[in-house]
Amino acid sequence: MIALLTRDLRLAVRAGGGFGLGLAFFLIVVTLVPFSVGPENMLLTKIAPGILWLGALLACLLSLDRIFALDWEDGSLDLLATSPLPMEALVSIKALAHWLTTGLPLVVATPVFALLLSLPEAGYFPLVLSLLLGTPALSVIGTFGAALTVGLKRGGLLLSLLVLPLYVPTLIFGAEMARRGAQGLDMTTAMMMLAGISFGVIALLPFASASVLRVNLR
Amino acid sequence: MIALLTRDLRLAVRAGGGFGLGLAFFLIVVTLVPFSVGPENMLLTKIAPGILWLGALLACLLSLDRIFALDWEDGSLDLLATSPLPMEALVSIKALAHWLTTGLPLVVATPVFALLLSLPEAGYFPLVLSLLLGTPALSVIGTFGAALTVGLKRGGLLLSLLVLPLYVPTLIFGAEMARRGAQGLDMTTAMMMLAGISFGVIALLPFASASVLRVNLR
Amino acid sequence: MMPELGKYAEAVLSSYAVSIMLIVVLVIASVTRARRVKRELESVEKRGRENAEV
Amino acid sequence: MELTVQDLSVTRGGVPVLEGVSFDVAAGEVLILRGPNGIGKTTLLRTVAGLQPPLSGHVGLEREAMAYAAHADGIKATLSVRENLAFWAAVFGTGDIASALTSFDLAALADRAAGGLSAGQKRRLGLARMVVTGRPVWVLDEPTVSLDTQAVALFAQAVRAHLAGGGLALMATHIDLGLDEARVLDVGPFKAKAPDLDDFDGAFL
Amino acid sequence: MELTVQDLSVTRGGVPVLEGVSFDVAAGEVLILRGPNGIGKTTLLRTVAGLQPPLSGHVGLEREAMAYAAHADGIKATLSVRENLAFWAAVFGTGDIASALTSFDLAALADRAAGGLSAGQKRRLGLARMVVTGRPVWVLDEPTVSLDTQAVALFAQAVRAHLAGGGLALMATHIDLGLDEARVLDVGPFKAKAPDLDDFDGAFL
Amino acid sequence: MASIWQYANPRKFIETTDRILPWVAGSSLMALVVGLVWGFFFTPDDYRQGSTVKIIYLHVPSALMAINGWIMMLVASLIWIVRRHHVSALAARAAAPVGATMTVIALVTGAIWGQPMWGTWWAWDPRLTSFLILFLFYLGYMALWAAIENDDTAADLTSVLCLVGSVFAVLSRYAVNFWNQGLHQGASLSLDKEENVADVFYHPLLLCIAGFVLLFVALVFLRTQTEIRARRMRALLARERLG
Ligand code: HEM
Ligand SMILES: Nc1ncnc2c1ncn2[C@@H]1O[C@H](COP(=O)(O)OP(=O)(O)OP(=O)(O)O)[C@@H](O)[C@H]1O
Ligand SMILES: Nc1ncnc2c1ncn2[C@@H]1O[C@H](COP(=O)(O)OP(=O)(O)OP(=O)(O)O)[C@@H](O)[C@H]1O
Ligand SMILES: [Mg+2]
Ligand SMILES: [Mg+2]
Repeated sequence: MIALLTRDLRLAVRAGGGFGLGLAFFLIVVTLVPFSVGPENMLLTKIAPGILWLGALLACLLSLDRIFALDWEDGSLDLLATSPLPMEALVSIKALAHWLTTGLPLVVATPVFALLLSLPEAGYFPLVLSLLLGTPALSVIGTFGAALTVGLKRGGLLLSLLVLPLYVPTLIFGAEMARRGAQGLDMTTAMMMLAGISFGVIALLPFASASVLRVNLR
Repeated sequence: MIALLTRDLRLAVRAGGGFGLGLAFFLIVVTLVPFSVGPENMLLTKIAPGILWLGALLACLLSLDRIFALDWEDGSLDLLATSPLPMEALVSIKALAHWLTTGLPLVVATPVFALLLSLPEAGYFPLVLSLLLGTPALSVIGTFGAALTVGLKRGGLLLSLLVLPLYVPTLIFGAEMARRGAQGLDMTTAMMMLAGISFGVIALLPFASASVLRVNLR
Repeated sequence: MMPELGKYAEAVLSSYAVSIMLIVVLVIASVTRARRVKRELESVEKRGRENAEV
Repeated sequence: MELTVQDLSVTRGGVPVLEGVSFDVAAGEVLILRGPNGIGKTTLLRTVAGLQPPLSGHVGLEREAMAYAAHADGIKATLSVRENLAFWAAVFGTGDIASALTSFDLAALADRAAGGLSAGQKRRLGLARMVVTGRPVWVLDEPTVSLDTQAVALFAQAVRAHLAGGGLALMATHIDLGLDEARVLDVGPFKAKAPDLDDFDGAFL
Repeated sequence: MELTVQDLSVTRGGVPVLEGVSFDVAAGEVLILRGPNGIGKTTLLRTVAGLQPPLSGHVGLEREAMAYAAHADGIKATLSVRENLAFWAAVFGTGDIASALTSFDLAALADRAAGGLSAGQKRRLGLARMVVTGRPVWVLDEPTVSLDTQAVALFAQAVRAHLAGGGLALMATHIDLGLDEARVLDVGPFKAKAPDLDDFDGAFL
Repeated sequence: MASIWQYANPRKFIETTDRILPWVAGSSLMALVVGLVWGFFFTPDDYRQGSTVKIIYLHVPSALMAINGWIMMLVASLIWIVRRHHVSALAARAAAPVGATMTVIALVTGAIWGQPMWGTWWAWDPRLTSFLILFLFYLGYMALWAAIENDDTAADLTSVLCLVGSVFAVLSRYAVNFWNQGLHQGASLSLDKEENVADVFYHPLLLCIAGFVLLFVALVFLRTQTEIRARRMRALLARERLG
């Protein structure tokens, strides 16, 4: 299990940008927003928490197809499936590796990007906390989607469409929490819901992912 | 030349989503925006032109790596490079195919998406016109980036990073034009600049793309 | 000795600190890399000469 | 340890390609499948290895006993030869990669990135992967493609060592593997017949 | 039409692998390169075909005269066999694909998606692609991998037809191609030697 | 006098720069120390900006070098494309991290300055924005160098990127100007004496600019030497592996 995790992380680093890919995409979204909606600070402040959550979600979404695709193409997945590793462990580790290479860097980098969008000072902590609670859910849900579409030619599109509705609750509560935080409102309900989603998803979804992966590898 | 274009279009259709991929991504961005910035109509109206431009640009950006990657992997590009087709024609056709499968569907679909973000009525025509003028530039610039990074393992990240700053002028003028149009302001300057960028880029950049592609295929 | 910076002391001092730190890091990185590469190249050349003589 | 295949029918793309295939391979034995291009050897091997379900019939060993290798050999171009092997050794809990490296003459290449290997060197790495799995049943599809004569001999030697350790092997090939003791099965006669058109029933086939 | 290679040195990953290679192949001739795995045959063929620049030396024909085929044969899985060939015929302005289809016995498979072909069938399609380019010089890297004996004979026949039409061919292989008239060149003796250390100049090499 | 192109020979380049490097580095250090100390300790506060005006001694020189660094890379890339001198390609490669660091310094000092002056760390002002874009160009340029294994290919591709990027950088500058009027002050170091900053600030500033220029030159010399050696080492190691 640790061998798999270290291999995945190593591959991500070697590929020159496992960590970077999501981050770069995040950067792209954030820098392009002012160019597109205009430079007014007022407006930017207002949409900042939402845009940052959206950027994080898109960055996650885009890196999902790499979770299984490469291993599938070169036959590693077939061999992993017949290895002594239980399938549930396999998908959990894949989700963990995805979070470590995508979600965590996003959480860490968010304050800098928030600066560019002139997020009010009160908004930093709630934003980072909401991302820290929410991105694991994004990775786990995404792994489920990736397991569903593994082996399909051009599964990328399908994957995004399948995962999109599954991401909506996380996004709503996450963005709501960050928004309320930025405006100084009470945010406990949103936070509880977000944490609930994350824990529920982490505890239960790997079983579903493992079973669809088993079907796909038959 | 026509053979190459029809083949590329056919491949895009067969792959189950050449046309769809960009469009789906556009849809995703547009539907997630209200969830993330909140459902206020006023705010949405204000950011609608910008968000639609941003969505179109991201949709373009994401499909760039497919311009050359598949042909490179299976050796087609090597053979095309030694074929009677001049390299400039090759990159131009690739850019055209990219525009036809990504840019054009976006332009056509934009009014529907604009509805979702309650764009004011006056904004439809300027928005569509600006996208029609701007997306060809996005495809051509993107083809340059794709030619630069062809053959690099995981060029995807690098590609986005390289293309991002190159997209800035197009985005600024395009979004500015759409924004001014939606507010009923004068938009001729932005329009002229946008058209100028598009024509300049279409006329000149294929030479740069062809030369870097030649280097990469050496 | 220290000039009176008034209410902007924080801004002025932090910008000096950050800039000088960045410059120093860049210089140190450049110098150490230069030394390391020089040393490595010499050892590679030496090894090559010895091999050539044998 | 014995691999028994009984009355197996296999499909590819929904079309039955071979039917009624039966054979068994005991420990210490190797069976070579032969047949013209497109007859269905690859499909049969994938079915035996448990990578796709059979249309009918029975494979007598669960897939946890098998290691399968085809052209896609699960090698990561950015990892070194050693890292590639060590990963598989760790996953399969065998740990030792030194013997695999030497038996395919990869020691000199151990620290090179796998992406920079020549076709034959890459193939050797793919075969070395079989060794580190420690699985008793090897299922190999055209294992010696791109190998030169010397490497083919190394391969034959590795297979013999595997058999001597109580393993068994099943492989498909068009060329001579230098394994004279191997039994050969021509799959040509098992070619699936066109289905009876009136038999439009449960399985749609 | 003659392919003259003079004193060619080739590099892979910045490392010279072969040096001082010279040979020539006249119209109607075929030259087979042999040598152990990793000696540099693939690199040499790519250099001759103009896909990478030589370190030094000279290739006597421009790359517009050549058609190169290796393992990656530019075949699109989602297009049918016919569409694949027709595309290349259109790009190279030759137009006719019927003869290519028959000479590799692909007519029966013409409307199948290329992705569903077996390894050998796919290889045949890759070779048929050579025919439709209409190029006089074929540069082939391990052309008969995965082919059964019958298909190898088809290949030999196609090469002979190509030679009879004034073409020439250069190929690397480890196995017997059934081309008895071919000249064979062992590239082993051209293995690159270690460099002169004091030659520290413009090109660094 | 031999042609200037003789310095395109790596060995000649290393020999020459070895000789002048200590002088350049030394004078850079002196100019920087004197300029910064003078500016920091012995200039008065500005009547409007208070003590924050002292940031100018870091902000302006680094901003200048960020732009000039890119221009130098552009020239070196052109030389590589036209005359294919390896040293110029490697010099461009060596300059990029220095230029990028300068950009970061300008951005950071600007941001810190902006907080008291404009009440915000960051605003989408044209000058600030175009600097952010410049930083992205630097990042992309360095990433492309790092991603390509073959040195000559990398040199070719990065030079074209540098050319195309320069055109787009200029274009962005105009686009950004059109898009937002901005808060940042205009050029005040013009030759036209009327508009210049007051003399008290002007002289130490000139000294600091000289220090930054010399620092840039020294670092580029040193790093180019390193790139040359690293390249030779890669070539030797590769040959060695052949055995
Ligand atoms: C992140 C923020 C900033 C960036 C990226 C930035 C960038 C630049 C650049 C590119 C120059 C041009 C140098 C030249 O062309 O001569 C410059 C000069 C200057 N900046 Fe900034 N700046 C920033 C913030 C500020 C702030 C907040 C102030 C003060 C209120 C300021 C004051 C100046 C002054 C006084 C000059 C010298 C003008 C001249 O002599 O040309 N800058 N800055
Ligand atoms: N979708 C499909 N519809 C019909 N037939 C198919 C489809 N996909 C594959 N086939 C056929 O199934 C057959 C079995 O292929 P398989 O790869 O098993 O052959 P093989 O014996 O391994 O051949 P080779 O020696 O060339 O590797 C082939 O004739 C192939 O053309
Ligand atoms: N980056 C690199 N550094 C050093 N050597 C390399 C690098 N990349 C490839 N090589 C070596 O270059 C040699 C030439 O490889 P090439 O593919 O040309 O061999 P080949 O003769 O075609 O072998 P095969 O018969 O196995 O296909 C191989 O020994 C390979 O390991
Ligand atoms: Mg097969
Ligand atoms: Mg080879």
